[in-house]
Amino acid sequence: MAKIKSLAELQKKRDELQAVAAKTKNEKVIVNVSLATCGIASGGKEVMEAMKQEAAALGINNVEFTMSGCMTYCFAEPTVEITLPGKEPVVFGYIKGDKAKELVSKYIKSGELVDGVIPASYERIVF
Amino acid sequence: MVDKNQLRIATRNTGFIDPESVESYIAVGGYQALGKCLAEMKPADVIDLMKNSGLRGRGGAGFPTGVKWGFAAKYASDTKYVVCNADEGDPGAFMDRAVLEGDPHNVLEAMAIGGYAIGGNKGTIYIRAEYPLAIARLKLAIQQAKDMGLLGDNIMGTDFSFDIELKYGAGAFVCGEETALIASMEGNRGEPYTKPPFPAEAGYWDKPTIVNNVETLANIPAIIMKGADWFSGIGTETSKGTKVFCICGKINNVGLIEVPMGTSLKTVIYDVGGGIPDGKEFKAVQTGGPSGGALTYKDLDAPIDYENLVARQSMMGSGGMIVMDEDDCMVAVAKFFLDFTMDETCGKCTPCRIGSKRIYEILDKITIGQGTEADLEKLRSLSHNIKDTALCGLGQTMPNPVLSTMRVFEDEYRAHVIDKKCPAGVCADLLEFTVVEEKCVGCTLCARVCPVNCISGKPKEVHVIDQAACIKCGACLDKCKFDAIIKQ
Amino acid sequence: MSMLTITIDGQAVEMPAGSTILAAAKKVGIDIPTLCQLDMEKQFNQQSAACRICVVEIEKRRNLAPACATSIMDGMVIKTDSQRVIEARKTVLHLMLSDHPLDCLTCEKAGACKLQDLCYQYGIEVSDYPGLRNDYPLDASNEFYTRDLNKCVACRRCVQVCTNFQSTKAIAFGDRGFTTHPVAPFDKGMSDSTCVSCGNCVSVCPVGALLSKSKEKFRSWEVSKVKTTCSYCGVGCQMNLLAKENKVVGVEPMDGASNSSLLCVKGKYGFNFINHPDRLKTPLIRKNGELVEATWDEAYGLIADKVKATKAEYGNDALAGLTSARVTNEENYLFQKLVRAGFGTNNVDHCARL
Amino acid sequence: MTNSIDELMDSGAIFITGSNTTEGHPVIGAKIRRAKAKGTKIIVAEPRKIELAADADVFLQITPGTNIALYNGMMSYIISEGLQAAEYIKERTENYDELVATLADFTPEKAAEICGVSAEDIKSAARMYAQAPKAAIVYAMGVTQHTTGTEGVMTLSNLALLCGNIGIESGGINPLRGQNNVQGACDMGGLPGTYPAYQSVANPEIKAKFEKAWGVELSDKVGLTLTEIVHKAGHGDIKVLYIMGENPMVSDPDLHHVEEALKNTEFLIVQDIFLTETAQLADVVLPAASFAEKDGTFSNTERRVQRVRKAIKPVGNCKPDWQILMDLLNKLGIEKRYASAEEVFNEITTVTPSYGGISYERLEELGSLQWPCPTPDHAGTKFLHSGKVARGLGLFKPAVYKPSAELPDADYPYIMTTGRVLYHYHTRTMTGKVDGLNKLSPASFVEINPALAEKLGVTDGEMVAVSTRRGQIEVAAKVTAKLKENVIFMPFHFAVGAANVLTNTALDPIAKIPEYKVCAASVKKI
Repeated sequence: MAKIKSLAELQKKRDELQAVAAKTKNEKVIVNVSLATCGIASGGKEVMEAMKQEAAALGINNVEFTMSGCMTYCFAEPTVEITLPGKEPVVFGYIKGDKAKELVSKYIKSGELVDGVIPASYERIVF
Repeated sequence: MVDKNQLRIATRNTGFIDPESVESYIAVGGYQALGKCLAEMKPADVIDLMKNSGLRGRGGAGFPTGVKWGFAAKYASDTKYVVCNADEGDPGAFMDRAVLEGDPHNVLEAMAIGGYAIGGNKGTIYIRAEYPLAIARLKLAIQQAKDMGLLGDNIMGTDFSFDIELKYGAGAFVCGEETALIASMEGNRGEPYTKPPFPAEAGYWDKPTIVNNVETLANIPAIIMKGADWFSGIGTETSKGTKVFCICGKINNVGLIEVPMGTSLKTVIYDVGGGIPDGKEFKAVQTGGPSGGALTYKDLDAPIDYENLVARQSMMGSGGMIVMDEDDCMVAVAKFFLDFTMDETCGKCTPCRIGSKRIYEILDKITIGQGTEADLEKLRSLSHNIKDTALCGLGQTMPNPVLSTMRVFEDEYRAHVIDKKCPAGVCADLLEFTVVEEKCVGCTLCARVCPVNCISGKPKEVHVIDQAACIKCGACLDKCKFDAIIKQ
Repeated sequence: MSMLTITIDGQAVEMPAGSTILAAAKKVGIDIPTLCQLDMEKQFNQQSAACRICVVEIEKRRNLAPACATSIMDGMVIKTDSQRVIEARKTVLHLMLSDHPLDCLTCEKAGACKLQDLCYQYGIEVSDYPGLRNDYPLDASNEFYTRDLNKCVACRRCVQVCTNFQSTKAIAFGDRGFTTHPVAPFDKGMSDSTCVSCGNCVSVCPVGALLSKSKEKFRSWEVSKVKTTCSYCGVGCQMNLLAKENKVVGVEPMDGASNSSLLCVKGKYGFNFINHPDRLKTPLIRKNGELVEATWDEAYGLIADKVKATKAEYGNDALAGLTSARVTNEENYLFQKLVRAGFGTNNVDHCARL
Repeated sequence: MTNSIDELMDSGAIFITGSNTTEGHPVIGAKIRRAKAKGTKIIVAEPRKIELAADADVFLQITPGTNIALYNGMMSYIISEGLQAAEYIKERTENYDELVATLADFTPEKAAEICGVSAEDIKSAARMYAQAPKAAIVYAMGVTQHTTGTEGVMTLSNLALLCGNIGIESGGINPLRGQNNVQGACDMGGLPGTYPAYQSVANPEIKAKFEKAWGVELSDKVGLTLTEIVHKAGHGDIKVLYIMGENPMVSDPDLHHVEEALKNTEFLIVQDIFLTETAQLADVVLPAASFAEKDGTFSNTERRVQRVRKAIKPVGNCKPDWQILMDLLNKLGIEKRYASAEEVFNEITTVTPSYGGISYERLEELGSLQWPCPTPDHAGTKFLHSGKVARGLGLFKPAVYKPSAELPDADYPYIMTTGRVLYHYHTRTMTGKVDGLNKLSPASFVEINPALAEKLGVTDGEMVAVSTRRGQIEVAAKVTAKLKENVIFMPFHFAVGAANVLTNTALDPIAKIPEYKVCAASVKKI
């Protein structure tokens, strides 16, 4: 990995990465699974696997799976955030059993909301 | 549309970025703050900015971070240390883990900023070994940052070098106390020593050392980027910024929240936390961990900040919040917390080592119906003297659960010692299960489930519980379909 | 060094920066009780401040402060005898006593026990906070001392002296919570540790938890104490000999310039030779190949005659003397004087080289 | 000691050589370990892996008798690296050129080969010693009990001078005296060539001074040393021998020879507190009081004069040594009565310049005084040679390494060395009477390396025969990795299985000290 030699280089790198992310966001469905200790313990990994399989089975191939840390909704683990191209991200909680597949077959495939949407009650600092 | 009660600064990235990817962090502005410090600010400027921001330690004591850094910067030394206190030990608190697992680079960046500010180039994260995933992600993050020249020698092409290593704690609660933590890092028994000298003067290996909690650090890059005025514009007069809490217990939305300082308890419990399950009444919330205190319905409108909590015999602590409802007995709750601190005291000073045991014993006596009114006085006096004489923060705060519950729920204590009753129906030895004659239809179900066969009565006739034989298991009460058995 | 002025119980005291409250109080004759404080040397003076008996009240400070470990600050106003302080100290004593046997009648330490003295001072007869007491087996595995942890008040002086001063590190604190107590490695007996039996822990124990095994029974008030210099190696450790009825029954270290209140196993426990039955008690003269008891005059007469005769017959250099690296300067001086002036030769030496 | 014990705590580095400090001088050992805890670098050069080796930053496990090679190797490296204290050497020393010349081709590599350690370790020890701002050397009999003992001490002195460590606080060369009052015995003139305070018997002025003080005529002929006395006694040339508080029957080399000599002495007077092995051979035995039964002073290893005070009355009919000696002086016509030990001390101070300012009164007040203390207003001397050394300029006296007098050969293939154990003192006249000490260290033993033990078919605790050209003893084997394979060790305390039956009588030509630390031995399974 090339070393970053100055603040300017770091800013350039950030801009490049943001550009890639913006492009992805417009083109792909981004599925972000909460995989901190709590998420993993409540089955987050299985959820991700199930969604991958379901997407493959349904022939949906514009889905990018990512992981993140704690989404802070302990009461609703496992939690998954789905961002449809060009849309605001939506967080789904209580993803147990067939719910994972349902997210793919309903929300990702046709934008049809399923139960367990967790409204965002926060403002997030970005810079 | 839900009100945006929460403001996420320390937890701004957890749940949003991939903690195992440095690019993911850079994409959200990661390491920009460090770069800005190195390129545009002198160490003294960084310290001034921190002082002006009003950021105070999130580990619990609330010492101003910039002031602490200023002390460490003042002492000349060839080596200085930045220690990240990741020894999260409060039961029911996991905000540090969430940050470390979800946004490890944030903490690394903040430590490097601290190192730059105080003139140190060694960082250590003291993390409990029970956090394997956090450890793995931190290790990965350190390696990635080094590979990219964001940690290690000559960071971003400057003269500044900063290295971070991990040290593992074995899960001793007292090791969250900074002097005990340092003792443990040096390979000694984890127990506190008397300050001064403060670690900022003589800490890790007797070198100037700043010890900052994970959440404190997690705020720092944002403060650098957005400025002191922005940060000090959030919160109350004395407590700036936000605070992360872990709400658990009798609450609907168990989880991690981050709210501006000054948010009322009511907002936290009812709006963010979603209220109490099963329509029960809110009774109290324990803040500040096992050595904090209980806030009650009387405190619901109080804005949460450092001073307000202390004024109510509790404390900020690291941010655990355990919510209790009408079914919780406050004496039993106090006993529960004392049971914890009694086991976790390092045993160094007399008041904490023996005093915690004695408080626990008195509480135990009360919960089994053997307490006297004199015991209440003893509890109070012993608690005050322990607070006054104990060596470290653990001992000085250990009686808080007793004092704060006695403050508001003295009636409940008195009911235990005078009436020998537990109003919340928790203390088994004080309970009596009785049959309400008017309601009993003589179905015999209760008699059949009683494990000790202490319920007698013929079918279709009123049943009677033999109090002497009853073991208060509650099986009869659960089984009765006619609400004919009550406990009191 | 800069001088700071503080007020203790209304008295102004000037002390150098870095002094403790305890030292400042001592300077003006105010007695603050201590128990765990180990004042062995200026260096390494990090007090454990564990017992909390020396707490005092400082104006504008939230809680009480240990006088032994709190440095003075200019303008500090301190109270050492307020109701708040007395109550706190009493509470500490009540707590200590609640985990301590009340067997002062038979305890060897009686009369020299800090806990006993403090309870007497504060009028504490029984603990206000009775409860479960720790129950440890007696460890008598060391040749020279016993360890009864039931009497331990966890003051840490033993661990401090072993770790920081004696540097043997045979003991440390183990466990947490109420059962925190000094342990040898893996909490086995002292004989399974790296203990070198120097007894320095025994010397600093304020209570009866560490006691020398003694052949003679004695009460602390029955013995006379005489300060002297150890008769073993060349370090010159200062010690008190404890004597009862013309018998040396014990040794305690004193703060000498070379030993700083430390002793080794020989100095602390190697004193039984003094009153050993095999001691020579009367002069002996060889008669018919056997050594038989004689009077001093007989012995002196024989020696004087023999010396004079030898000098006359063989010359002075046929006499020689070996003096001793064990005896005093005065005696060495007289010995060489005897050989040089009395025998008339310089044939005098000793085993400095051996 | 040129310096004081407590100064060690502020040394940048302490070089310990020929001293098993934690066992021989436990309290000093403890202080060295404390210094280590405070950051002092520790260098240990010893044939055995002693306790302090675990604290050492560099441990050099040298072959017994090769210490001079080690010091020279260190010095040659220091000079080659330019680490010497050039300014100090220029201003405060002389004969430096000879040192440089002597060490010219003596590289650390050569030293390493002789000493059986790595050249790298010698270099890092040298660096550590030279680069410390203040470095102390601590040594004991491991340096002096060699045929090259005097040269060993001088070589250490060279090393200290080379790095500017003499005449400074926390530096110096510091011999640890083995017995409580060796220092005092020497100070008080218990030596064949000197009166108290090392005033020469051959100096007419000094002689006159003492003749005046004592009122008798004195000899100006330097007397015999201990080993010479024993030797002459063996030939029947010493007719009367007075031994006070010593037990040469255990402590001296080649004990068979000692026994013969004492038996050959016509009239043997022994004064002691017990009927020692030596006393049993006496014609007259005088019972002395122990230290607990008398007043007086001891002078410790750092020249510190301290009081001895009477705690109990003399047991039985015994008397303090000073009273016995006074009585005998009187009997021999030297009429001077002393009412107390203090009166003797007062006489001492009149003829002993370095003790001139010391009095019981001052000792009572101050606890102790370190000589030189010439006048009553003198505060005593913490470290010697401050500003400049006593003789003016520090003299380099280079010596080259010479092998020990007796080296291993086919018949006696191992190097035997001797020393002390913690639980006993000298010949056990005192410690042998203490039950606990005897339990902890009940009997003599010989330490052998596990590899050697295997070769000999010996297990731990088994009896073996150890022999040298002088004799043979049977002792229990203690198998330990403390030693190298070709080296064996025995404590010298025990009368049964006495190490000194085996040791070599070869002497250092100057100090007449026997070579206890090296002889050739064989070990056989019994």
